Amino acid sequence: MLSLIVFLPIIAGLVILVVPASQKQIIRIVSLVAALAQGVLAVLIWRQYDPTMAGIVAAPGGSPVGSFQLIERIPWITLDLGSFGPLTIEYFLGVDGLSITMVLLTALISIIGILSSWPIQKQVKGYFILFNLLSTAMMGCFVALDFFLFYVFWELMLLPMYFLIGIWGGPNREYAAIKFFLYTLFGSVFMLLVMIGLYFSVVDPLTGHHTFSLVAMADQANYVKGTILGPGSEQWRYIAFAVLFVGFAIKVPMFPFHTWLPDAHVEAPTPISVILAGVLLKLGTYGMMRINFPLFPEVFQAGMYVIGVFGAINIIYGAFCALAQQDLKKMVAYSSISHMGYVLLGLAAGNSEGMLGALYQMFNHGTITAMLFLLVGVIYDRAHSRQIDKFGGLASYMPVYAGVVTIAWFASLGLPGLSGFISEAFVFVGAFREPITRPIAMVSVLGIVFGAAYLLWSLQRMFLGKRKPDALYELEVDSHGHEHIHFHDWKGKLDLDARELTMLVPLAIIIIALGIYPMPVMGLLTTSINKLVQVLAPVAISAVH
Amino acid sequence: MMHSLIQLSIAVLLLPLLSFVVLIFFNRRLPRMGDFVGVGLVGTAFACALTIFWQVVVQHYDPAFRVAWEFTWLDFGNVPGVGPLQVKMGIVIDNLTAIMLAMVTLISTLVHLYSTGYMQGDPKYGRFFAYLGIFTFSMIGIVLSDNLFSIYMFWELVGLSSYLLIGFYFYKDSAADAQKKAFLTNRIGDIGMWLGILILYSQFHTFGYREIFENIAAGKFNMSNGWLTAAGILLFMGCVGKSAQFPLHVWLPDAMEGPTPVSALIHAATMVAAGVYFVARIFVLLTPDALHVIAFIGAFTAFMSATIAITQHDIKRVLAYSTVSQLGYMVLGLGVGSYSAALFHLLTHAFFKACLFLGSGAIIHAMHHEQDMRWMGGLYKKMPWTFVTFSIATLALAGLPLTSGFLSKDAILAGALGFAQVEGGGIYYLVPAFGFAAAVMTAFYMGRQVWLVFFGESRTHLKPAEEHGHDAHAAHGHDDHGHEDHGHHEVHEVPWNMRLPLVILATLSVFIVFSPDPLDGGKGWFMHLVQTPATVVASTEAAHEAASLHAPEAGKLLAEAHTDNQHVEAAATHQTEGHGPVYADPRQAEIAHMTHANHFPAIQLSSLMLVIGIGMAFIVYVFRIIDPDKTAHSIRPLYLYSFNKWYWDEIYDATFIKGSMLISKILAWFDANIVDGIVNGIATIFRKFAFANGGFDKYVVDGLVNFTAFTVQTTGAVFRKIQTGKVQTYLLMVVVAVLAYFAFYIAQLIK
Amino acid sequence: MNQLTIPIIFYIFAAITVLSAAFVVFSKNVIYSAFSLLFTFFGVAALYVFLSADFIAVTQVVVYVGGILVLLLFGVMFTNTIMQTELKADVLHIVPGVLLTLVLIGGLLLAFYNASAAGQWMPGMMQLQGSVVERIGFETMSRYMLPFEMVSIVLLVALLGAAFLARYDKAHKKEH
Amino acid sequence: MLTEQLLSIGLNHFLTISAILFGLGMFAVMTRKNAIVILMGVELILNAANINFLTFSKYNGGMEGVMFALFVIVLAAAEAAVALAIVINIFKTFKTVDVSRVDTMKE
Repeated sequence: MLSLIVFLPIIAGLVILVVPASQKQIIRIVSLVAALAQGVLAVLIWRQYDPTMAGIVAAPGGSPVGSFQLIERIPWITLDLGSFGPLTIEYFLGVDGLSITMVLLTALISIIGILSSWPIQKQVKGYFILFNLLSTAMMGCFVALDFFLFYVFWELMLLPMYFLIGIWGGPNREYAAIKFFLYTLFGSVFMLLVMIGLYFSVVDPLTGHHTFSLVAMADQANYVKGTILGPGSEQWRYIAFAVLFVGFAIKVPMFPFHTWLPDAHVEAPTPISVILAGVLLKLGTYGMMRINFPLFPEVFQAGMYVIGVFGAINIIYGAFCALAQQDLKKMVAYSSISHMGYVLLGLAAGNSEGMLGALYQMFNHGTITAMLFLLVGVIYDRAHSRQIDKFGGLASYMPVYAGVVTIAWFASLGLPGLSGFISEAFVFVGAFREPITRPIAMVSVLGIVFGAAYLLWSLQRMFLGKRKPDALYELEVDSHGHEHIHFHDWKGKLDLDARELTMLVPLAIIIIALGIYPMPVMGLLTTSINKLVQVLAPVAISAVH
Repeated sequence: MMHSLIQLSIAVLLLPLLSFVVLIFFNRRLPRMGDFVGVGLVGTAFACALTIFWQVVVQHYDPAFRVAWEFTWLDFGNVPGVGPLQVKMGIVIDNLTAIMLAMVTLISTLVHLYSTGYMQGDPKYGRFFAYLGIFTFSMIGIVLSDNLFSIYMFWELVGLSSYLLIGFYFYKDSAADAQKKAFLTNRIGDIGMWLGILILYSQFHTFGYREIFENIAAGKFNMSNGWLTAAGILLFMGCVGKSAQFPLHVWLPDAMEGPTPVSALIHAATMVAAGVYFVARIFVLLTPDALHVIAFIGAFTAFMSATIAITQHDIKRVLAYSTVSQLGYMVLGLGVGSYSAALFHLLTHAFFKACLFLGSGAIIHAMHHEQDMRWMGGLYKKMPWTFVTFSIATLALAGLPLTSGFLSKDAILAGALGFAQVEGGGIYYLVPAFGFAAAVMTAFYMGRQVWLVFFGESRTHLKPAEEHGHDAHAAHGHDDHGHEDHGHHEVHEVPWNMRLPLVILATLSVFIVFSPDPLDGGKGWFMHLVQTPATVVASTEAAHEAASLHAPEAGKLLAEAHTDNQHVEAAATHQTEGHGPVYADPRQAEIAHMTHANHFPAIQLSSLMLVIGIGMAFIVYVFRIIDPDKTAHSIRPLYLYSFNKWYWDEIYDATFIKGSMLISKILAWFDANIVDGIVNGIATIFRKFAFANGGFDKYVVDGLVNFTAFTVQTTGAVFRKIQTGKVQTYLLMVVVAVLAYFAFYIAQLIK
Repeated sequence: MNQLTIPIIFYIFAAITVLSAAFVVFSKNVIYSAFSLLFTFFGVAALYVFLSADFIAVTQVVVYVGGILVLLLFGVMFTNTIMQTELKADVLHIVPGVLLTLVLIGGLLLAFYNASAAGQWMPGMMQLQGSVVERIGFETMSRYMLPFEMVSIVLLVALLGAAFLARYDKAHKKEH
Repeated sequence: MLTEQLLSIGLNHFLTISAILFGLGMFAVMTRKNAIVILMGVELILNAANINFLTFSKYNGGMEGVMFALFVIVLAAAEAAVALAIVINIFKTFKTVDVSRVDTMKE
């Protein structure tokens, strides 16, 4: 089942491979069908998933696959390394509370992405093949439970992303693509080192051999004493944690490593921005929750404060940078830096509320930011510009668009009743609960105000007031005295058309529904999160009360 | 099985939401843009609320009445370190809730009705009712919710609806600015409130009022008492934002950019009162220090905004500042501990201020969106209904006896006096002093307003044309009030659907509605039903100090906590006289007692203030003994200071707004040049290295290759001389070779 | 007399051959060289007779004198612009050329004489006597069948090729 | 003895003549610029070779030399024909038969 959902897009890609490049419509429809099927599978998985099973780590003495679900585990690569014993790399898939939401999100965003790539005219065939490759890689990352497999998918993601930005991107695309590629590669190289180190430090209790299985790695009992990352070599464990953390933080992106994001977003075509912000950024924090923290819990305990500080920096700094942007898309990009900061903060809290808020924030940020980028794309299609000051008064002329934008913007600034609020709220609840991160939380609450500031300001400059004198559209008054506008060389419907609505309305519904009653998603997480917290902080738990 | 009241209250909650949903999607398809939907649904909600009110207030007339219902909203499962953790949402109905519910829905219904006339013909007519619907929904949510989390959610939703309604004429830049300003200012207050909530949650892992209070009462608050005070003050910040208290008061006057019914509903009666309501909800956990802060902020706000109101020209701005000032009164009342008086004032103020705003709306409507009082005048004949209701409400606001305003304001001032005495005078007398000063000025500027608007000659023609055209157009915007003639036009009374709300609200501003005794609200049903709850913090205070100190000192501290014995005895006698409940906490008991004791001094003082204020208004504007303009000239700096609202906007703009913009610019520059610069720098370094490497490769490694190529080439060039391409040369070679063979052969022979 | 006349005749023909060949080589005028070449061929043919290869001698006369020489003359005629080409050494000047030639000849003779002096080249017991025409016929049809056919094919091909090359000018003229 | 040697015509006489002819032909081929003269030199060389063939064949009593001489003559004829044709083409192309000027293949 998981294999199916992972490799469905690849199959679609192969089908597209045989479709002649001239048959653009067929290519699009094939991809769309694949994405929809993926969505159906995701829903089936969601239905099958039993939220009472924790996952995260194998119960001591229990089954080697722990309480993971929909397990698929077969030996993939097996070589005999002589003195090192057999090298076994498994094809090991499974879901738990951490993955399931991300799987749902990925399926959803893939559908949205395919829909929003409909207008792409340049090398449609190659585009959709790469796109399908990308969505396979993302899905694979989220369900892989073998570190090596995870790494393979992780690297597999870079290539299509690189080309999708570098070929279908904006004027400065090569620079952005290279930057993205090198940055992420930089991170993943270190990941590789740590991965190998872990391999030689962990022994699967059943087979007695070294293993890449994350489930085994997550259990500190499986670390061999005296090995490089085993107990007894703390300094190496600290280094490994830091290195791994940097690797994931680049994807998040965390403050010093974030500069690839605005460039990539500004250059990337709309669907790619949607994918990038909707799913790829989550991989960073997902990796932290799945790999980085559970494998080095004691280092995490020591590093909470630092992570929290970086989270706060992301929040405030991203908000301020967004406040200064002229390019709408850049502003949204910085806003997602700021919002990923909430995730980091929640993770830093290390308690259930914080982690839950963080994971839920990952999901919500996926949907909300997807919506934001789609909306940016809408206006960019019409005006061929994203300069905030080049608009004004749009609300009078594009009421539906303005309405949807209002929903998305307010969701992004964390208005109660929209899903973003709940996650941010619980991030703060968690972060404030821990005495360590309490001051950080008190500082980063400012992010709420500045987030509202830049969003409302851009909303006002673009949609409210009157048409700016140098606006990018013509104003004309018809015989009834009603004002209309039209953009230069835009033939389509002025307000949102059917395709755009089919993309935006479901997202809006999800955002509102999850804002009012979050349990459908949150209920999937709680057990796993509580388990994760136990794994992370056996000490801290006894400390509280 | 839910209590029938709960079911009713849920209906009250959801009906306005339904109206919002219907109208936001279908307003264009419905006849009359569906205003009847809004009015009908909210009216139904009001009917339900009235039923609740009847059952709660009239049927069981019981101060301790309380019905609660809750459901699990979030289930966190078995949280490590906490155990099973759920976030519950719920509804609590007690007397205060019932009264607020009735008040909110009543005013909302009236405003709906009024808007059918006022907003007539606006292109976004239907959407206006939709916004009113969502506002009513979230306001009722605030009233009903039984925990901090849901009240925070509705709190922000109220902010949203206020944002939408202020910006209803969003094509006006002023409106767009105002809505943004309102939302952001409220956000600042909200983060304070949120932090307060976080402090409480981090201790008790619950958001419910009940649980929190019980936990505090049980001394489970594990942090220092300072944190508790901080929590109180932070929660109060939410009220500072919503109720436009200093220093976050700046948004409310600008919010008058919204349509006048909105000003009446949101920015006078209900939303701004929500802050006070919220503080009342959390009143019991406010430590004395927190209460002092609250009292002083309230008093200062009341005074400051009153001074500002004196000099404003815009009819709505005057009312706005008077609203701020009255809210200051309520906050002051809460701060000094006269809880029920403050809430009483909240209720009465809601009615007469709504009436005033709707009246001003009627005037503006009649004057074709003329808002400047300088160009009004002489309207009392033309608009008798408006005039009468407006004046009644004015008197109520000024606090004339026989009006509702008198009862509540007097109670607050009495409380202030009592508070000052209990706290031991000195600086604390500032609080009542500010209160009374504000009372004077309230009377004065309301008198001024009434006179300018209704009496004298019509001054419409005095208006400078260009200014006139300007803001008239601004106010007009898109709505199709066809004729643009701003000369003399016929001012006529407003239609019935705008008159009726005025009449109802004016009626509700009379003392008899609230209390049989025109001089003592304490005898009224409100004061009986809504009584100051016993505080829960003093006990924890004692517990903390007892825990932290040795027993005898702790005992001493407790003794000091009761300031001196005679007050304690007085408090005891106070109980016996049968006013209000028994207070465990000595301080609270004393304040209650002193309040009661100061009842009559307060009446005398405030009546005196009233006379002074209205008298001055008469002297200045009616008999013209003092020419206001000359006076303004003679005290120009003061006048300007007041006229420019103490320059708060300018100060904030210069500091916070400019500051944060500057920071954002700096950080953006930092991001683009330093951070990204470092990244690109590293990239450049690598590229440079790559170039160097490439150079080595080119000149050394490749050099060797090229060298061989060169040698081959040169030798080749040499040999090419031989390679003449002539057969003969080759033949020559052959011959030479043959001769060489001969030489070899001969050498062989010689051997 | 008999054993005296034969050497004399031999020497005469030898002289004719060598001298005419020398004239061929050294003459300034191509026509003269061509004609003196005629004498050279005759002389060689005579020498063939001395070598009791009468059939070869006849063939020599027929082919060389009748064919090749005529061809050469035709060539001279066609390229008559070079009638006045002065004799000028190209690769080598005349003197080194002569010296080289003499060294070459000397080397060859040295080798021959040494070989015969060393007795490696003793005349065989039975030498060719009389006419060999008959034996040539046998050999041609028996042992040298294949070379004979091949040579004839080569000749044919060569003639065709020559003919082709000769009619090249048509295309050449078309170009202009 | 010398007279006797001179009078008894033997192997060496013929070889000497062929050597001289060969040298002269070689000289022509090497030194002359005229293509036709070069051809003549080639003919001389061939004749020299023929003389050697026949000489050895006579004094060995074998027929091989004779047959080869025959073939050589035939091939010489072919060669002459082709060569002349080439020379004529060269002349048509370069307006000269000076082989030193026919050097377009050089460089």
